[in-house]
Amino acid sequence: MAGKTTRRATRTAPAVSTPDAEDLTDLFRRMLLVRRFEERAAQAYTQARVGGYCHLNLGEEATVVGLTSALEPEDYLFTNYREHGYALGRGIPAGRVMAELYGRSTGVSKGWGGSMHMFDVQARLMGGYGIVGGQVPLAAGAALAVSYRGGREVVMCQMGDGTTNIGAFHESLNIAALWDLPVVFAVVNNQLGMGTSVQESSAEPELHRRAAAYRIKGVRVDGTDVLAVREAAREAVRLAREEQRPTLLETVSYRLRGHSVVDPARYRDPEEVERAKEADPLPLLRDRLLKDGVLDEERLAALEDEVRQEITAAAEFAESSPHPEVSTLFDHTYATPVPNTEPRLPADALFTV
Amino acid sequence: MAGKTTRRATRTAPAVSTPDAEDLTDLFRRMLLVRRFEERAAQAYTQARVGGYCHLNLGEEATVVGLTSALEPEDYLFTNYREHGYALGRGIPAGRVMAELYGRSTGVSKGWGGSMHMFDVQARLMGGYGIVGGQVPLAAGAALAVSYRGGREVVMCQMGDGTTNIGAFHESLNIAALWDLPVVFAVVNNQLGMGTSVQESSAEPELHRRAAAYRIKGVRVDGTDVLAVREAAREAVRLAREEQRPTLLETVSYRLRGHSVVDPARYRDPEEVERAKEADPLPLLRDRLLKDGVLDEERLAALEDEVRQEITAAAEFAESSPHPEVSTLFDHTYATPVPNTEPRLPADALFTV
Amino acid sequence: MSVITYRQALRDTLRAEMQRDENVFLIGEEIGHFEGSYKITEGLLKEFGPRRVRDTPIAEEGFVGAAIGAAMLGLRPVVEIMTINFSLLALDQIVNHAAKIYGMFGGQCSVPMVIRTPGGGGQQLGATHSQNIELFYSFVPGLKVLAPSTPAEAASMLRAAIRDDDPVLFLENLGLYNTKGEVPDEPDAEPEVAQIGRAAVVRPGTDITLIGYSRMAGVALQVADELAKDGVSAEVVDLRSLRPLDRTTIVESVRRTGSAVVAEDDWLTYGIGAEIAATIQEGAFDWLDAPVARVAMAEVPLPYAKSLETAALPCAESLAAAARRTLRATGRLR
Amino acid sequence: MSVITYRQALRDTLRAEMQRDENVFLIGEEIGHFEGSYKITEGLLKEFGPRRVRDTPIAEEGFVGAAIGAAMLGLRPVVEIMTINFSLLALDQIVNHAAKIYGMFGGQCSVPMVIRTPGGGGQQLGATHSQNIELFYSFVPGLKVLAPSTPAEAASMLRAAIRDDDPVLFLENLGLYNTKGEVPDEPDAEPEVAQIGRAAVVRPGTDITLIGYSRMAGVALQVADELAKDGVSAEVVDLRSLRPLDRTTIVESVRRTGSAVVAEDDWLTYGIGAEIAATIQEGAFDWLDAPVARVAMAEVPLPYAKSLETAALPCAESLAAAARRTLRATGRLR
Ligand SMILES: Cc1ncc(C[n+]2csc(CCOP(=O)(O)OP(=O)(O)O)c2C)c(N)n1
Ligand SMILES: Cc1ncc(C[n+]2csc(CCOP(=O)(O)OP(=O)(O)O)c2C)c(N)n1
Ligand SMILES: [Mg+2]
Ligand SMILES: [Mg+2]
Repeated sequence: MAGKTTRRATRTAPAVSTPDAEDLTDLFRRMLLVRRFEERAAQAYTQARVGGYCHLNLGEEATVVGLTSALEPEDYLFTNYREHGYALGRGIPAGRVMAELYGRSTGVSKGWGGSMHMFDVQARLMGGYGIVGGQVPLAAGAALAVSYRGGREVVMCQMGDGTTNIGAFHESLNIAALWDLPVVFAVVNNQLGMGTSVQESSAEPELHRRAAAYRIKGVRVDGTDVLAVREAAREAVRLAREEQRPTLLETVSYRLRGHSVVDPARYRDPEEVERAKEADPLPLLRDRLLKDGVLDEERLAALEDEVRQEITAAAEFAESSPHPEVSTLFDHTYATPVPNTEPRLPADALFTV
Repeated sequence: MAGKTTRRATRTAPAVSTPDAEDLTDLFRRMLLVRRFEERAAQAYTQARVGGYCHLNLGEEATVVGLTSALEPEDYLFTNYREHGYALGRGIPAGRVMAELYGRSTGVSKGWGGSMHMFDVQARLMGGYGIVGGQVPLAAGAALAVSYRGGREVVMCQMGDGTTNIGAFHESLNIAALWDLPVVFAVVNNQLGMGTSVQESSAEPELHRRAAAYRIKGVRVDGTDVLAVREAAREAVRLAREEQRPTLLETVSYRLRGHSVVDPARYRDPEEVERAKEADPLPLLRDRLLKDGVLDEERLAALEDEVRQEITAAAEFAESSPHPEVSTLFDHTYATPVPNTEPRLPADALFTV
Repeated sequence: MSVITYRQALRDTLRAEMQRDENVFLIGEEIGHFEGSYKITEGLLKEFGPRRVRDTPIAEEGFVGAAIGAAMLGLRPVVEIMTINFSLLALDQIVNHAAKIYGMFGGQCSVPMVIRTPGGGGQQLGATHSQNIELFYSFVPGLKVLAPSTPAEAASMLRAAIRDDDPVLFLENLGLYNTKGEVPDEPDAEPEVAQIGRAAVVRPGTDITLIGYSRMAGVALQVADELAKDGVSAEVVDLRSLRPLDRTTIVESVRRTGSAVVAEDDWLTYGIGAEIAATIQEGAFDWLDAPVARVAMAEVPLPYAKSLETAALPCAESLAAAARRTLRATGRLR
Repeated sequence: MSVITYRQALRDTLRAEMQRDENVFLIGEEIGHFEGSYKITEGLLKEFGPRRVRDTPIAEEGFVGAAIGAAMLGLRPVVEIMTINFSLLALDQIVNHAAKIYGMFGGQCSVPMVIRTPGGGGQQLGATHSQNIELFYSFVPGLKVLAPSTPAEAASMLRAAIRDDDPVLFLENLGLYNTKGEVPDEPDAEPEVAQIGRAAVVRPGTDITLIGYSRMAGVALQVADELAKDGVSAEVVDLRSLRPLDRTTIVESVRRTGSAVVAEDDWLTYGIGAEIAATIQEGAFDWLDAPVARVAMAEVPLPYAKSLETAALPCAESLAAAARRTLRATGRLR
């Protein structure tokens, strides 16, 4: 894959076409898949099939689908721990995503990662990361590798609004802008960290304006409108691919539930919860498609049915998949085997006499 | 010192007066003191009286004097490791500053800190810090303490241009702006990190513009003009003291020598070195004061003489001061004594049988 | 005496210290409106207001550094870092600043602050959220590191930490928050002095010394009970203070019992137990009837899957197995 | 064989590896125009250009993280962190990301990178610039940690590190850069395999084992020479690889000699030597004639003043004193 050119040829962008019915239906279906997946994940968590922390994309479906649909298969995606939808958006079968939540060896990360750490080398999903901001320098570095090789791939780095206050954000955006790296920084502004609002945590709450500190383009878009998100993301991807310029793309939406499955979100004021419900991207798009005649009730019911079946099958696949064998515990500590890394379980003696 | 009010009464700023001859002479004398001190420090380093890393303020005298003269005695100052001039600017006797370089127990930090770590509790010089950016969160925190107590003090935080690219800068400015803290962030843009230029390290090389990311005021001023620096700093101090708003104040000047005493700075292009010489704040101010009749050659010679004597005395004081006793090695590990912190030298056994 | 949880003991102590001293304030992520990721600070924002209970942006380096700066001016911040894993982002501020300021400036300025943070694995939180890295703090002169294992210790040691003039890393444990125990209703008049730099023999015994701290001190007690059924009298030492380390108490115990097993939640190689074993072999060399053994986490990035996680973590069974092996080596068990 | 400095050995190896493999590139602060704070990379920007020798902003977390990201896509970055002290700012990226990515994602993606960084005190650099914190890396599964003590080791181990598919922390030492030694002109055909995870007996002996790494391995050799004058035959073990740790070589040596002293540049309590002592007491229990002793830095934030700094640092005299004390305890010296 190594190459010597540091600049790549420019290719003109495909003209942005007005979305046709098939396209719209597909977007809706994909959002629905995320919605039903997350609902099922929450249920599985309650039934103790899923452990650890579990963060859902509920309310962010338009953003998830809009962002991922702007990427080409060869592009790379880094995300935070709230990434089930992104895994689905990259085309990974729901069963493998669910199996990861169940901690099974058929999961995307073979059960080693769980909800927060999904990775798929084929889908170029380069990992969900649980340390806030941890993925941001990594994404810049992946873009550096693309640039080093003169490749045409783009790296997208998803993160939350709260993440824009951590040092790694600043360091990485500066580096990406300075080195002309093909990366899109997508800030999913769901208006909350865990319980802390953007206003309480960011001195410049219009997060896209922080682009000014790096002389890059900053854009804000309605994160509940899948078409708007896709269009803005496509332009950012184009800028990265063709002009090697990073963009700070902010999508604004609402979190429909607590920070994670176990958070009852008692700290939220009822008005805000009301606003969030009104901005739920799924009914918004559904009503629009019904009104515009893109969908009718029948087709909608069929879609619901399809998606439900897909999710049910995913959960069954997860449930029936094997737990990783204890004998594999030491399989993934090092990629290059060297002496003296002998496996040792807690009860084992240091020396076998 | 604790107090319960979180806001303080506003006091009107003293009217900015046009500087009179005495004022101008005093500023010049203080700049000269920094210049001669640094020259002597370099000499002492060459003679191996000073160890470690040693960074000088040569070329930055107008900035150093302009910034420190905008502070009241009760204000706090945090700096980086290039802080000899700031120690002098806070009114600490040159002898104690020099003694610190010599590592003597009469030094500002009792010989424990050296060139990079000058601290004086009376002068409210809150430390020079050797980790790039390390002082920035500390300064925000000191301002938080002032705000917590409803005090009227201001905290000034000096740093270099290269420091604006590190995470701590971002986190701290956001926090200071968000919490309305009385702090002035003074970026001494000498256009170089060690050998890396601002253009090569900051995607937005007009560093004051980074204020936009925090909705605070950003100002750029000529760092070779002591009056301009003082005025801009006074306004920033006023804003902090009276309106509890931080400012990002950028001063632009040149570094006359290498990054530290031992750096021959071979990487610098000769044109730039020429420009730096032309922007040397000392001859600039001297010529101006001579031209304006504030000084004449005689008074100038007298000033030179005075300052030279002060520096000579400082070096003699340092030279004749005692080295810290080895018996004091364990005196400053903990402020509150607790059991089992017994002192142990490298050759000592863990247990004395 | 009241029987309360470890969580409650922490919360009660925070509240009492805030009432006692106006300079004490809380700072950290989500400790106010959200009432703490693990609800330690529940109710405190309502009681003390946002000046005393300060929510921060996600900026560990920034807010820990700010707490240090505030402490330099004489306030007494109690910082919460949500879990010890995230403390890596603040490590420079803790190691290069909090721990150095007193010494580096010749003793002119102390840094009276506490950093509370939980460690602990076993909740399927995955590799980056299940680490036990108290070692990183315990190693650093200038810091004090406390690791209480019971509600009573949590209360008395947190009080001591807040009143101490040095930076204290106060290690809590996710697995302990819901555990219960007796806590005195009124703290002793001057208990602080005894709380830092001292280990405790929490169960006397004659045949072997089991040594633990935080969660593993409780596990050691459990194993001691179990061994008693086999007629073995195990002594249990709770380290309590990882820095300073009370070598005397450890070594005196082993001089009495002739053998020791260290139980720790962190990784074995270079872990906390290494120093304990090194100390014992030096201080009780002539008394040891068998080498000091260690029980610790398997040396892997901890996997999410329950099957793997369970296998990797130390527990009562693994400690009991190691203790039995040592007892057989000393001849106190067949 | 040529006699070259440790610095030159590093530079030659970097150059050779960059010539060999287009994927190898250098990244760090001031490594290009400034030619490196300690001039390891002198001339390399001129030779390879800015694509292969990349100067970075002052942003340890950012550029180390970027190197990790680049390595995930198959490049082989060699990062320079100017001194190990500054690595604290990148610790989250190294510990939570570089070390975890391979395991946490089920072995799908390796992180083939090297982080070169010098430790070392003794240059009056003060408390924050004189630390030896290799412990922080040596403790972490998923990382490999190498600490060469001679130019030959520097060359062969750096080569191995670059060719290895895991993240390697490569510890250099300010005090070693100017030291000279023989280095083979042509590296062996396949030397890498031998370079990671193996300690070496660098001087055979029968009366005592002196154990060191990096600078202290050289000091141990010096002390062994000195002890020879008293008729003592000291064996010297150079640890070379701190993770994985070669317990077998260490323990076998002590089984031969019956005693050991560990020499380390870091702090004693919880330092690298603790694990070595713990390992020896477990693996050579029945062979030990005296407890394992340790010689390390005094546990203080290292002061600037020469008088204090000198007193605080371990050196040949302190190691010799400890060795003599141990030899007297074993009866091999009066
Ligand atoms: C460095 C770090 N600090 C704190 C946390 C705990 N934490 C997990 S998620 C979260 C909030 C993140 O908010 P945001 O970036 O807006 O993302 P969202 O969860 O809203 O998608 C926090 C504080 C963490 N995981 N990492
Ligand atoms: C975190 C950290 N990284 C690197 C260094 C090494 N270093 C010391 S000074 C310096 C350049 C700083 O440049 P700038 O902020 O512009 O300050 P100046 O020296 O020009 O005053 C560097 C990289 C350090 N001390 N700390
Ligand atoms: Mg959010
Ligand atoms: Mg500069």
